[in-house]
Amino acid sequence: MLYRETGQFKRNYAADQQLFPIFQDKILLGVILTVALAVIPFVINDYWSKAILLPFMVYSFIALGLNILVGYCGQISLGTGGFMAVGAYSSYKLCTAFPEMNLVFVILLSGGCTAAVGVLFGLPSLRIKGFYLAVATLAAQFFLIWMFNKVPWFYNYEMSQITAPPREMFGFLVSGPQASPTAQYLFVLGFLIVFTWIALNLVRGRIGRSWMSIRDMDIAAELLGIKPLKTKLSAFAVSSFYIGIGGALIFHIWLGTVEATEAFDILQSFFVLFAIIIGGLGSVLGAYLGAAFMALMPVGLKVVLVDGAGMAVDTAKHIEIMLVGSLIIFFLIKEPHGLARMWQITKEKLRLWPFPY
Amino acid sequence: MAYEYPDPSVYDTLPKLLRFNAERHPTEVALREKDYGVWTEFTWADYQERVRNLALAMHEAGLRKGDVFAIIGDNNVDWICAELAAQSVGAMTIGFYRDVLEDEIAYLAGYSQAKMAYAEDQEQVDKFLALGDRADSIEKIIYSDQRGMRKFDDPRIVSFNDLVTRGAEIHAKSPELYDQLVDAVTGEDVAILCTTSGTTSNPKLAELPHGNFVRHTQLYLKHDPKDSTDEYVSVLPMPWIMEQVYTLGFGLNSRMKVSFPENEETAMQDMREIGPTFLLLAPRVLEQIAADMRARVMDAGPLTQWIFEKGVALGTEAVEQGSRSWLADTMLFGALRDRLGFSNVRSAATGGAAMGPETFKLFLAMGVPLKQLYGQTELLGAYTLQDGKEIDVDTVGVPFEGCEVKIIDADTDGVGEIVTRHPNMFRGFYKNAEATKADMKDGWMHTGDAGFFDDKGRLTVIDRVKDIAQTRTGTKFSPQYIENKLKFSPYIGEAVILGAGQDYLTAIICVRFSIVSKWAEKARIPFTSYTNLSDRPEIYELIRGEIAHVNESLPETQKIRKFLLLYKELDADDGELTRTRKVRRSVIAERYGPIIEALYGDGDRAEMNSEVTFEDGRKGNIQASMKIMEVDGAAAPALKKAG
Amino acid sequence: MEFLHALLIQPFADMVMEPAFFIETLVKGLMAGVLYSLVALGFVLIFKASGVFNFAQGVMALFAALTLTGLMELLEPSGMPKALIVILAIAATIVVMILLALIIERLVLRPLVNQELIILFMATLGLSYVLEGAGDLLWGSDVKVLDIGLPTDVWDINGVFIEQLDVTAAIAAGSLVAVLAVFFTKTRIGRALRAVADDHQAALSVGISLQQIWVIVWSVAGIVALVAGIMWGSKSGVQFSLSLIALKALPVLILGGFTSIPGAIIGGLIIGVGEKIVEVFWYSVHGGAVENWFAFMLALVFLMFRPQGLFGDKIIERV
Amino acid sequence: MAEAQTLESGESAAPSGYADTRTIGGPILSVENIVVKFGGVTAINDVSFDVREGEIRAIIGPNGAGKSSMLNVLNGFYKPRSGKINFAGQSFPAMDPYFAASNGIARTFQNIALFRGMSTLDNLMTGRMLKMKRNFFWQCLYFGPAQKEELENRAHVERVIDFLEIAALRRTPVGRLPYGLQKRVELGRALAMDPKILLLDEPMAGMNVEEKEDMSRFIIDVNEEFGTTVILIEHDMGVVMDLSDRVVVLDYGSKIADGTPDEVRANQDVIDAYLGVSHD
Repeated sequence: MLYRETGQFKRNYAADQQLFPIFQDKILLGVILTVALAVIPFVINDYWSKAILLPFMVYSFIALGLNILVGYCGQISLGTGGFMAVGAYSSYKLCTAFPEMNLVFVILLSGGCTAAVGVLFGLPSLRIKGFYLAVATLAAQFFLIWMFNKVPWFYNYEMSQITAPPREMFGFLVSGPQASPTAQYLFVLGFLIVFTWIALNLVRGRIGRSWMSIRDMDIAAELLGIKPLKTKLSAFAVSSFYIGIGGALIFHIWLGTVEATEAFDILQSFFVLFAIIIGGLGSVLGAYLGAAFMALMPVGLKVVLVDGAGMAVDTAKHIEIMLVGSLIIFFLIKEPHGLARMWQITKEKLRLWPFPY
Repeated sequence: MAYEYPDPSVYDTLPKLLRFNAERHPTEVALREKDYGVWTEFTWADYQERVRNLALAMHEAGLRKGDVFAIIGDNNVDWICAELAAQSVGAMTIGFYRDVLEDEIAYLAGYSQAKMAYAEDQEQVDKFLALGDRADSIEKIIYSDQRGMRKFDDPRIVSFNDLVTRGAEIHAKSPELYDQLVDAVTGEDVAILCTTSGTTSNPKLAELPHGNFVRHTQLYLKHDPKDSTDEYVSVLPMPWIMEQVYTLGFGLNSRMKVSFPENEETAMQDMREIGPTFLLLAPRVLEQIAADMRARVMDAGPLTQWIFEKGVALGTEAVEQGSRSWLADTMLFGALRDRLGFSNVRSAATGGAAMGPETFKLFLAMGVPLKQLYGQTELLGAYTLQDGKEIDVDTVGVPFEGCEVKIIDADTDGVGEIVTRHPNMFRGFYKNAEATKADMKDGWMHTGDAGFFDDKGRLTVIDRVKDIAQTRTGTKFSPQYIENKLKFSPYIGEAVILGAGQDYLTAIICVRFSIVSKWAEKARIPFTSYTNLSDRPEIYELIRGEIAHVNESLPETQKIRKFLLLYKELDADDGELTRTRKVRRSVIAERYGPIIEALYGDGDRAEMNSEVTFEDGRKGNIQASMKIMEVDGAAAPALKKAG
Repeated sequence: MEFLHALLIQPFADMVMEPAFFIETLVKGLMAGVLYSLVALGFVLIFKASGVFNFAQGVMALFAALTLTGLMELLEPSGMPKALIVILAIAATIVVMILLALIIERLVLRPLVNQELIILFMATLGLSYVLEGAGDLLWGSDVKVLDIGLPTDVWDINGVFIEQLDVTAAIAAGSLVAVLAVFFTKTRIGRALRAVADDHQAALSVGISLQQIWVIVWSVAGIVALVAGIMWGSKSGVQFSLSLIALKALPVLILGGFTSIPGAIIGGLIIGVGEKIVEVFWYSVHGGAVENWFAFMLALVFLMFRPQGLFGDKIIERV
Repeated sequence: MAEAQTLESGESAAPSGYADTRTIGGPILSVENIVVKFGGVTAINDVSFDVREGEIRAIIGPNGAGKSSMLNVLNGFYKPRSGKINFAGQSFPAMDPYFAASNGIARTFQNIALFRGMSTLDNLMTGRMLKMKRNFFWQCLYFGPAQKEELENRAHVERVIDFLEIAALRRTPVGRLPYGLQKRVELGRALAMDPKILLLDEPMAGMNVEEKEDMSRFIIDVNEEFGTTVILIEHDMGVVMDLSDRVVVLDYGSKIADGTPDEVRANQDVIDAYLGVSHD
């Protein structure tokens, strides 16, 4: 309906392969970025930051990472929580061992640590697939959480609960209890924008195609010269890198204090997996939509059921769990590619309207 | 806006115009071609360089002034460069339609003694090679698509790119040569030998001199101005006079940008990407677009359908009052234009056949300012054009300034043969003085079309003179004219009007299955097949209404009295239609004799039970029974006597 | 040095020095293994008949146990004898599990027929959330004590303490396997179920529709889940962690092979014994709670060498 | 042998000006005494043959004769029990898939093995995987060398698209294409690899006459234009006899004949084993 594409033609492959080839999409993206960068920072408050925007953004980040592994490369993982913990604990260790190190580097390095751990646990993917692999990744989940809980070195021989020390960026506190919501929001947003762009670049290029070819038909991929192990491990590495950064952001920015068995338990793994199923497997946009859905639905339900209808918090929680489960089934039946595909179909319809095809 | 076109007395040949543009506007984009998925652009300098190099190489290979150069292939930059290059050295070019049969090439190439040929790819090169001795005049065959060429070892075959490279070397050695060659050609020299559609005999070649071509296209441009901001997408057959006028004439005179789509399948999409500002579409194509549009909207949701109906109604209403509906444009036509790629269209032409008023209005309402035009190859294409001031479905407008058109042998209604002359018309048929004499009498070109002028001086074209038929009572009528009117109904796919030598007119109708089947589904009418659908009384009633509607606009003596719905669609594969979907009356008369007899008999059913032999030698036994229905709108014979 | 001693020498020394304690640990491990096996059995049933990897099997056990305790609480005020209440409640729970199978077949499996198995797997993940939420919503989420009158005494056999509940569980598991074996080999439906695992067409030719087969299989799996739920619930109360513990059935399957009933039993026993012994005798090395991950790590290592499991069919890929 | 007529190219009847300009070289690939077993079943039993550079070589035989297994041996998916494969100047007991791919062996599959989640263009781009070397860092940025490489390979793939006349399908997800076009896209993916040797596993299975003609034309063009050696398994005898220079006939895993189409056609063993039963 709104799309007008007559007269938009491409003179070279660079123009043809750009991320947003349609002019109207560029405008939409521009509007979103303007709101995110120039409007929200001025109106944000503590509630919006901690309850809505930060969870949405960090889970988008993590979902992006998991979607690379599950959605693009077709390797199921239930170890997300464990990898988030690796990110959080390695950033804690780095941060306390090198207090002078800039927080950005700390977080990037902890992403690197997570990538290494991810590769290690990705090794079985050479021999096993599907739910066998899911079970193997559960080992990562349970082992890693146990390790962070049991090995005192990881929490500097203090309490098993770790707390983020205050750190500054450009003179503004971004971690610790004194940090302003605006600074924290912008810090996470910066990570999100840069790494979303990188993810988009990866999935549209050679590496992304090698992941997808392994996902769609690994035998054919192998005979095209794609090395299955290398490809799968690269997906594990990139995915874990993102998840690790996400874990570090949860620890430093969003929560400030975490305990491995609580903050990163297996339910986190399910949570993120559900986010990408609902959002859309194999879609960068899907990671955002799924994270938005999973992070914001409880907030919405609480407002409606508890604050509005006066229901007990417990009951509302149970309803939420059921709703999530039902939606997973619903999406798998009706639209296995999730919200992102629904958006794509809508967009396609808008582009064709008034014609249905 | 008064846009200055190059002075035709100085720049009197096409290559001179090209050189002029390349000197004045070297970096401006002249041409675009979609290759390998993206649009490659050619500036005027690129264009000129390519033509120059090619011309020099052709000249070296022996092409001289007065030689004939044959071209066959898809519309693309190589085609027009080859054409202009040949014209640069003074050769005359003949374009062949790409699906032309070997025999026709043999005839034309042999008859014209073509010296060189451009054949785009292996398939087309094959056609020339297969001629063997029948085209022994051809000394070089230039190809541009490398694919499949390896298996040829004929020494005459050379590659386009090799020639361009060779031409560049020649140019480096003798930089003045090209200019000398171009300057040696004048406006009096023949540029194009344009094939005229010979439906019965072999095609003829109309000689179109450079000067005439340049001047006539400038005359046309005066009535429909273009400039370098205009975009044109070349999808019509390149050998056709109008495509030559637009791509070369308009392109070189007004610097309108010309774009060539990737291939036939992607043509519509490619056209949309470019967004042309000017287009020419045959009425048949427009009707097809309108029908497709409606059919697709029928599959959309109820809200969309409602918006569509409302939008069309609002838009049409506004158009009838001489304006555009802002509301309809916002809610519907803006999107519709975009989907079809017509968003940027500033002027649009159609012609060659009659057109349905609904379709015509629909495109006007959509913001596509359609104007009908009329012309012939011999007269350098169009020479009449509507002024677009009012909705005018019937006429083709008034003649261009300096073009004289008159009706001869007119009957009482003023209908007679259209004859025309203008200073820039063709010079005669190449090597065929006899044919020239037959068509040109006292300097007037006899078009063979029947038509008349209305009181505003606008020309209306009815049919070919020889296709005008007569009933037993002496009424003249044009079957095609009435058939076209019938076919404006969305429910009628094909129609055959009968009545020559009979007392009154009847019709054989083929329903338009795509639309009627949807209509039947909505009306909950069960059917199993085309035949079954055509036999339903509800459908008969539907079509009867449509015919009665058409009858209202026809003179009393030309009204359709009876009709039947044929059990099958007329098919070009069965020889019932020409490839351009014109009815083959002789085939119909022969094959459906019993039906026609029944239509003029007393019964209310027509039976078919006969063995027929199709064109390809298949034999089939046809057994069918069809109802015959009277159209109430037509007066019964008894009433007529009484009246 | 000290570490190596704790890793390689001390545990074995302990085993030899305290044989009674060792045997007791062994038996405890075996009994835990039996319970893992019970959950794993449900997985195998469904996997064998439909290729679906039912992640919700553990939650089904939780759901069954919750339903059972809930029903018993409802019936308690009626003053009926305890045994009758238990029998009625169990019967009602069985009905609920069959109904559940019907609902799952209709709402989840049927719409997803012909989908990739990985999609079905993820659907069962969703299903586990629905069941968990529904169970909590219906019966509340507090920890419940499940007492259906199973013996809870401890036998002391020459200093080796053995809980009677564990023995009951073993007997229950054993009889369940026996019943299932009879069901699969002696009944028409059972044979059809086996056929369906190999070839859907073959099963259809027996005259049973795929839908029916699914309902039957999920019902049987539901009943198996109930037995597992009763055993676990009687031992450690009915609570959410039950569904997580049930996840251990997954490594059990990897060891035993997804299609083998004996495999499920033996895999369960190996894991039960293994994790208990490592937990107890290597405590000084790891500091406890290895039960959380031991099974999974074992499975992971195992997968590297024998992906099809001890008793599973060999997976052959064809181009 | 009625099928043979459907693909009669008629080229032999053409006038002068045509020539077979192909140059058939020496053996580029050969197998010696290959044995393949699955469990107790022998799929290929002691088969030897060679393939010359630039020729179209067909492997035919009844169902279950071991044709597909032979292709799987050639590109390294199956490891033979015994025998050896000579290729690229070396001799191997078994081919390594990566080695095969990186040394120019491409293939298509009997049951289309396209990447269903990707567009036609992306499927073809996967064929360029080995030609793309830019490291991970540049890939992340999609900038400079990585973009340049991507666009160069896109340009290459576009030539394949043009060659196979699938320009209209560029952005269509392959899952939505009709069967015949999927086969064509799969051929395109193999061609995008710039293969020296093209293994085609029943390229015309399930096609109608027109699609078969198109596919035959493409195979001939690939062979003639690029000098690509083609090894072909095909059921349609007419196609095989028309296209191929030499034919190997397998029956129950053993080679029963090897020679030109005419020789094979005249071979009594072949007639008994295959031609006799093919007319069902």
